[in-house]
Amino acid sequence: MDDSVVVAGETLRSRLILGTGKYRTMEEMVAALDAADVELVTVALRRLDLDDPSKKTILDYIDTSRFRLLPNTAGCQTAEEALRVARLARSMGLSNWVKLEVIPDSKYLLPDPIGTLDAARDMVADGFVVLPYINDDPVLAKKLEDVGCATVMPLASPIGSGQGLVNFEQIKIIIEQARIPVVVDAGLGAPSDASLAMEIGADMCLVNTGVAQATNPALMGAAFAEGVRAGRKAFLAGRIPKREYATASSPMEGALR
Amino acid sequence: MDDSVVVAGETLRSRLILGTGKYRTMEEMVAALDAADVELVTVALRRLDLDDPSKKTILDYIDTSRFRLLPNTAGCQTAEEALRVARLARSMGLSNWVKLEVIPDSKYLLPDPIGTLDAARDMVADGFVVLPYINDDPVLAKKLEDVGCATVMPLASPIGSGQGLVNFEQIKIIIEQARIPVVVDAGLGAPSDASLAMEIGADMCLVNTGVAQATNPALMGAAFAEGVRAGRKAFLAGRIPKREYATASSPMEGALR
Amino acid sequence: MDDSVVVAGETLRSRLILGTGKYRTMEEMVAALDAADVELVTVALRRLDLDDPSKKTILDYIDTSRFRLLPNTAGCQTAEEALRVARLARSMGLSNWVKLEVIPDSKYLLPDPIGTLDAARDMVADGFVVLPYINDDPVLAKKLEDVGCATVMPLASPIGSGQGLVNFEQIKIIIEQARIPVVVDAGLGAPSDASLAMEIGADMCLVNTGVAQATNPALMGAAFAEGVRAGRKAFLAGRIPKREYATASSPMEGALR
Amino acid sequence: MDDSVVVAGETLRSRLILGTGKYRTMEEMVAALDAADVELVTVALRRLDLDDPSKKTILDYIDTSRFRLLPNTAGCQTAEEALRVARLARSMGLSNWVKLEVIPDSKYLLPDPIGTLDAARDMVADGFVVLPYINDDPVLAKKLEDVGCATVMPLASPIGSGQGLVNFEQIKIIIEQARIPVVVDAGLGAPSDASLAMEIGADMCLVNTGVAQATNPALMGAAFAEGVRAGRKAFLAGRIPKREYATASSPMEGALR
Amino acid sequence: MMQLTINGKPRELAPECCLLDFLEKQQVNPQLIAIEYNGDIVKREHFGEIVLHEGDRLEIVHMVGGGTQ
Amino acid sequence: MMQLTINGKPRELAPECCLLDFLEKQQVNPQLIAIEYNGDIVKREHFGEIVLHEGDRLEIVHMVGGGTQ
Amino acid sequence: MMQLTINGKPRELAPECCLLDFLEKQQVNPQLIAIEYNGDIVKREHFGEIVLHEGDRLEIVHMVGGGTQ
Amino acid sequence: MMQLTINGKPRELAPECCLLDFLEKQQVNPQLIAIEYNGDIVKREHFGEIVLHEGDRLEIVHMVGGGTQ
Repeated sequence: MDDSVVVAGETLRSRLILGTGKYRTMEEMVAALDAADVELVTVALRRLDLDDPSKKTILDYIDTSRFRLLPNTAGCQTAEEALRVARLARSMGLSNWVKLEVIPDSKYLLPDPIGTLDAARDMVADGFVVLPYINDDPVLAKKLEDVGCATVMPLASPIGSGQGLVNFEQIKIIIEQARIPVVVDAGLGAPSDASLAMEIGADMCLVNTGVAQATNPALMGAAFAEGVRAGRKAFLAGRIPKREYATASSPMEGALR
Repeated sequence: MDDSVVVAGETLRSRLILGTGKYRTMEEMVAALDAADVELVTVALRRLDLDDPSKKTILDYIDTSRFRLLPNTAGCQTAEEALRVARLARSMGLSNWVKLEVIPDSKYLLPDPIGTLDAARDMVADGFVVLPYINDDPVLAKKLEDVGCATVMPLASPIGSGQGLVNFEQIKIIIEQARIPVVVDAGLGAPSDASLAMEIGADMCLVNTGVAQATNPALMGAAFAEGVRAGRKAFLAGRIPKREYATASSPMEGALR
Repeated sequence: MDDSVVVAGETLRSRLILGTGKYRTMEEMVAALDAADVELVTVALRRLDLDDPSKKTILDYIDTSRFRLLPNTAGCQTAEEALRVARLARSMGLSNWVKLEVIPDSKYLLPDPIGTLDAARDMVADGFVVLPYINDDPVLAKKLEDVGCATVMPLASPIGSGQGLVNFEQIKIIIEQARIPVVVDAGLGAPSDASLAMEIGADMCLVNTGVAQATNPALMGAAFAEGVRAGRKAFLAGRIPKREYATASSPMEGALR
Repeated sequence: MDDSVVVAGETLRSRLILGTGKYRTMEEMVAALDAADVELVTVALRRLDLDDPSKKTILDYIDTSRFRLLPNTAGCQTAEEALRVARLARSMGLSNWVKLEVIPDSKYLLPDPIGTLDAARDMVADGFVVLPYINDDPVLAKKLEDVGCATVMPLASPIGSGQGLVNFEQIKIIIEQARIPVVVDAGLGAPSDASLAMEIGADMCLVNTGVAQATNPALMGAAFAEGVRAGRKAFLAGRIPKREYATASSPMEGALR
Repeated sequence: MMQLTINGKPRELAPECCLLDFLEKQQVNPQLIAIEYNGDIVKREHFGEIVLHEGDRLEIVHMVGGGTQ
Repeated sequence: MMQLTINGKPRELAPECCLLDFLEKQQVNPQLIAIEYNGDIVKREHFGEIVLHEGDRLEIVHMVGGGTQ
Repeated sequence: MMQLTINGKPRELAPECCLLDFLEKQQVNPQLIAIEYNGDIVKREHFGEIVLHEGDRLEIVHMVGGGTQ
Repeated sequence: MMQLTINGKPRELAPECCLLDFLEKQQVNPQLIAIEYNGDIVKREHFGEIVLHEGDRLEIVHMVGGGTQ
C-alpha cells in the first residue's frame, strides 16, 4: 500500500521521523535509522570542539543521499536565537527546512508560544520551510498555519518522558483544524503511542528518546515504524466506535441450551 | 525476525487470533483473515437451520488447510453446557482445542469464574486443549494454569466495546505470574490497543469486532497484525521507562547563545 | 442532609469506613477516626504477644461505644482459615460482622474468588453478617449477593497502592447489578478517588493506607470524610454528562463585537 | 479550619468560584450560590434588550453585599474587544477585577495565547486586576504572571465538557512555577474533578456548567464546595505516593495459620 | 409418520428413517456437522448406524462465525 | 426625528433628546447599566451631560449570567 | 512441669494449671481476647472451666489495627 | 600574535591569518561546518575571502545528533 505524505511539496514515503540524539553509540543510531527505514532525521547545530578536531561528526555516519536532514533550533530561548541558528544551518547547503524550537526554560522544556510564532513569521519570510514544535494549543497551531508553516508539531507529552499521547483531545482538535500535516512529537514511548497518534489522524510522528534509549534501538526503530504504519492503516480502515457496554461477537441465534 | 509462540506444543507463527463473527459479509471475513495472515481463527457452534439447507456454512469459506479452527463455547451459561458444546465441536474431527466461555448473563457478557474453573478442570481431564476466557483476575488465572489450561485469555475490556486495555495493571500481574501463554481478548478496538497489550508482555491478542466492524475489515486486519508485531518487537526491544519530567534529546553542550 | 445507609439492617450515618492498620502511632489513629467521624472501623485478629503482656491493645484506644468494630480475616489464604478467624473474632462478643478476605498470595494480595465464595456461603450459614472483599468481578459479586452477603467490597486498585479507581467500568457494573450496598475498598489514595466512587453510585468507601500513611492522618481523615459526602451529594444531584466538545457557559446573544 | 486564599490582596474565604450562566432559572442559580456559599461569582456583559425593558437583570437576583462580581470578557475574539468590554464593566463601579477571555473561534472555544497576553499587558497597565483564562500552557502562564496578572486560570478540559482534569501534568507544572494563585477553570464535571485539582495544589476552582446543568444545582453546588474543601485538606495533609504494587494494611506478624 | 424433536423443534418423519438418508434428503453435508442423538454425541463414522425412532431427540450443529460470546 | 444606532440597531428619536430622559422613557435603571457613547465609555455620574444627536452610536450593556465564553 | 503449645510456641507450665490463672499470671485481660483450645473456640463465659493439660494447644488472639490483608 | 574569540573562547592566532588556512590547520573539513564571522553568516563559497583580524568573533558550528531541545 502506497501511502506517502506530502510536506512542503516534497513527497515522503515514511511517516516516521527519527531524532538522532541520545543514542549510546553512533553505530546504534545508524542501525536504528536503517531498521526504521525513515527518510527524515532531525539534527542539532552545535559549536565545533576545536580541541578535538579529528572527532567524527554525525555527517560522517549519516548517508545524506538516503536520509534527509531536518536541522532543529534546540537550545534557542528566543525567536532571534532560533533565526540565527536556522540561518547557520541553512548556510551548510543541506536543507532550507527547519524544526523550529523556542524553549525558554531548561526544566520543563516546553515551547514558548509567542516566541515560536514570531520566529515562524520571520523564518517563512526569509524562505525557510518551517516545522514548529508546539504545546498542544489548537489556536496557536492555526496561527502558525496562517503565517505559512509547513507543518505543526504538537508534543504528545514532555520530551523524553515516554508518557505517550497525554492530551489526546487537544491533539485531535489540532488535527481537525489543520490543512497542513500534523506531526506528533515528543513523549512517544512505545509503538502503541505512535499508533494511537496516527489512528486519530496525525500525519506523521517524530520519535527520538523512545528509540535511542531503548535496550535495542534498532529493534525499537523497526517497532515504531511498524506501529506508525499500523496506526495509519487503522485510520484509513475506520475503527469501531468505543461503546460503554458489551456486545457479543458470536451470534446468539441457534445456540444450544 | 522469527518470533513464533508455542501453545500446547504447537508452534504458531502469528501472534494474532481473529474471530469470525460479526462481519458484514463472508467475503469481507475471508479478505480480513487473508490480509491479517493469521493462523488461528475462532468459530462458534450453532444449530443448523434445516429450513435453509443450501445455505453455505463458514467451512465453505475458510480454507482449513491454511487456518486452524478454534471452536468457542459462546452461548454457554454453565460448565455443563460448555462441556457439551466442546465435545460436539471435537466430534467434527477438526480440533480438540476449545476456547472456553462460561457467561451467565446476556447484558454485560462477563465470564463466570467458578463455572469456568469447573469446566476447565473437566475439559482438561477429557483431553481438551483449553483456552479459557476470563475476567482480569490473576488469582483465577493461576488456578486455571494449575488445572492444566493451555493459555489464559483475560479480557481487555467488555466484548465489542473497543475500549482497549482498560485494566492494564491486573493484566500485567497475570502476565508476570503466568508460565503459559497469555492471550489478551475482547475490547481491543485499534492496533494501538493490541500493541500495548504486547508491549507489556502478552503472548498473543484475539480480535473480532475491532476488525469485523471496521469500515474496511481487510485493511484493519492488516493494521492489527502490524500492531501486534510492533508491540511484540517493542517488548523484546525494551522500552524506556515513563518519567514524570522532560529530558532533552539534543545535547545542551556547545549550544549557541 | 440526612443520608444514611443501611447495612444488614443497621443504619449507618457515615458512608466512610476506616481501617486501623499502618498508623505511625495509636494517637494518630485515634485522631483520624475522630476527625473523620466514622462509625465503622476494621480491625484484624492476631496472636497475643505473651512476652509483652502489658502492651496496650487496640481496644485500649478505640471507644467501642462510639465506633463499631468490623473484624477482618486478613492473613487467611483459604476459606477454612477465614471461617476459623471469623469465629474467634465473634467469640469476643463484639460483633458478628466480618470483613471476609481470602488472599492466597502475599505479593499481589488479590482475593481468591473461589475461596471467598465458599467461605461466604459457610459464614452466612453460620449466622455471620458477611462483607466480602473481592476483585472487580461483577459475576462473582452477584453470586455473593445470592448466597446472602450483606455487602460486596470490590477493590478500586491494589491495596495500599493509592492508584484510585482504576477499573471504573467494572465497578459501575457491580453497582448497577447490586441490590446490597457496594463498598469500594482498597487503593483509594485521596478524597477525589473516594468522591469518584460515590459519584458513580457506590454506597460506601473503605480507606486505610490513604489516611494512616498521610503526613497528617487526622486532616486526611477529615478530607476523605468530606470527599465521600461530596461524591454522595453529587450522585444524588445528577452530574452533567461528559461531552466531547466545548459548549459556552456565557450566552452569545447580545455580545458586543 | 481557616484556610483562606489571597487574590490581589483580597482575602477570600471560599476557594470555589461559581459562574452564573446556563442555569435553567434564576431561582436555581440563587439557590446554588447560596448552597455552595461562594464569595466570587462570574458574570458576563451583554447588550440590554431595549424591546423588553422590564426584564429583570442578574443584579436583581444576586446580593452584591454577599457575592463579589467578577465580570468576564466572554464573546471577545481580540485583545481590543476584551479591553473595551472590561472597561465598560468597570465603569459600572462594581469591580475593577476582570476574568480575561480572548477566544477567537466559536467551535472549540479555546483561548488565544497571543491575544490574551496582549490584553493582559494592557489591562494591567490600565489598572485592572486581571484573571486570565488560558490553555494548559506553563510558558504562557509564567509570562502572564510576569506582566502582572493576579492569577492564572488554566482550563481543565473543554468548557462545558465535564471531562475533568484531562491534562493533569501540565497543570501541575503551572502550579509548581506559579507565585500567584492558580485557579483551575472549565471542564470540571463533578466534585472529584475539583478535589483532584486542589489535591495537586491548585489554589481555587471555577465551576459553571457542572453546577448549573446538574439535575439539582443547589445540591451540586454544595457538593462542589465540599469537594474543593476535601481536596484542599488533602493537599495540606500530604497524600500517600502512588505505588505500582500492593502493600497490606493489616500486619502479617502473628497471623493465625 | 413418527414424531421427533430435531434442533428443539417437533418434526415428522417417515418411520424407520435412517440418519444418513435424512441428512441426504435435507442436502446436509455430513462432513460439516456434528450430531447429538438422544443426548449422546455420535462420531461421524457412526452416523450410518443410527436409525431414527419415534420420540428421538436429535441435535444437528455446524460451525458459524464467532468471536467471543 | 433623528436617526441613531443603539445597540447595533437603527432607532429614531425626537431631536435633542437627553440620554437620561431616553433611559427613563425606556424604564432602564441607570444603576444597572454601562454606556458607550460614540465609542467612548461614559461614567454614570456623567450620564446627565449627554445629549443625543443625529448619527450617534450608543451601546447600553448590562450584566447577565456567565461563566466562560 | 507440663509441655503445651501456646500461640504456636512450646511452653512449660506447672501441671493442672487453670486457664484463668494462666491469663491472670500473664496479666492478660480476658475481656480483650479470644481463645481456641485444642482447635475449639471457647466462649469467654467458659474460660473458667478450662484446665490445661500436657500437650494442649492453646491459641490466644486479640484485636490489632488492620485494614485489608 | 592577534587575539580573537572563536566559539566563545579567546584564542591567539598569527596575524593576517586566512580563514581557510586556519580550518586546514585545525583539520576541519569546510564541507561539514557553518561559519558566522563577526555576527554575519558566511556562505561556504566565500570562506576563502575571509581574512581574520585582531578582535574578530568567529563561530564554527557543525551538526550533531539531536531530537527535541
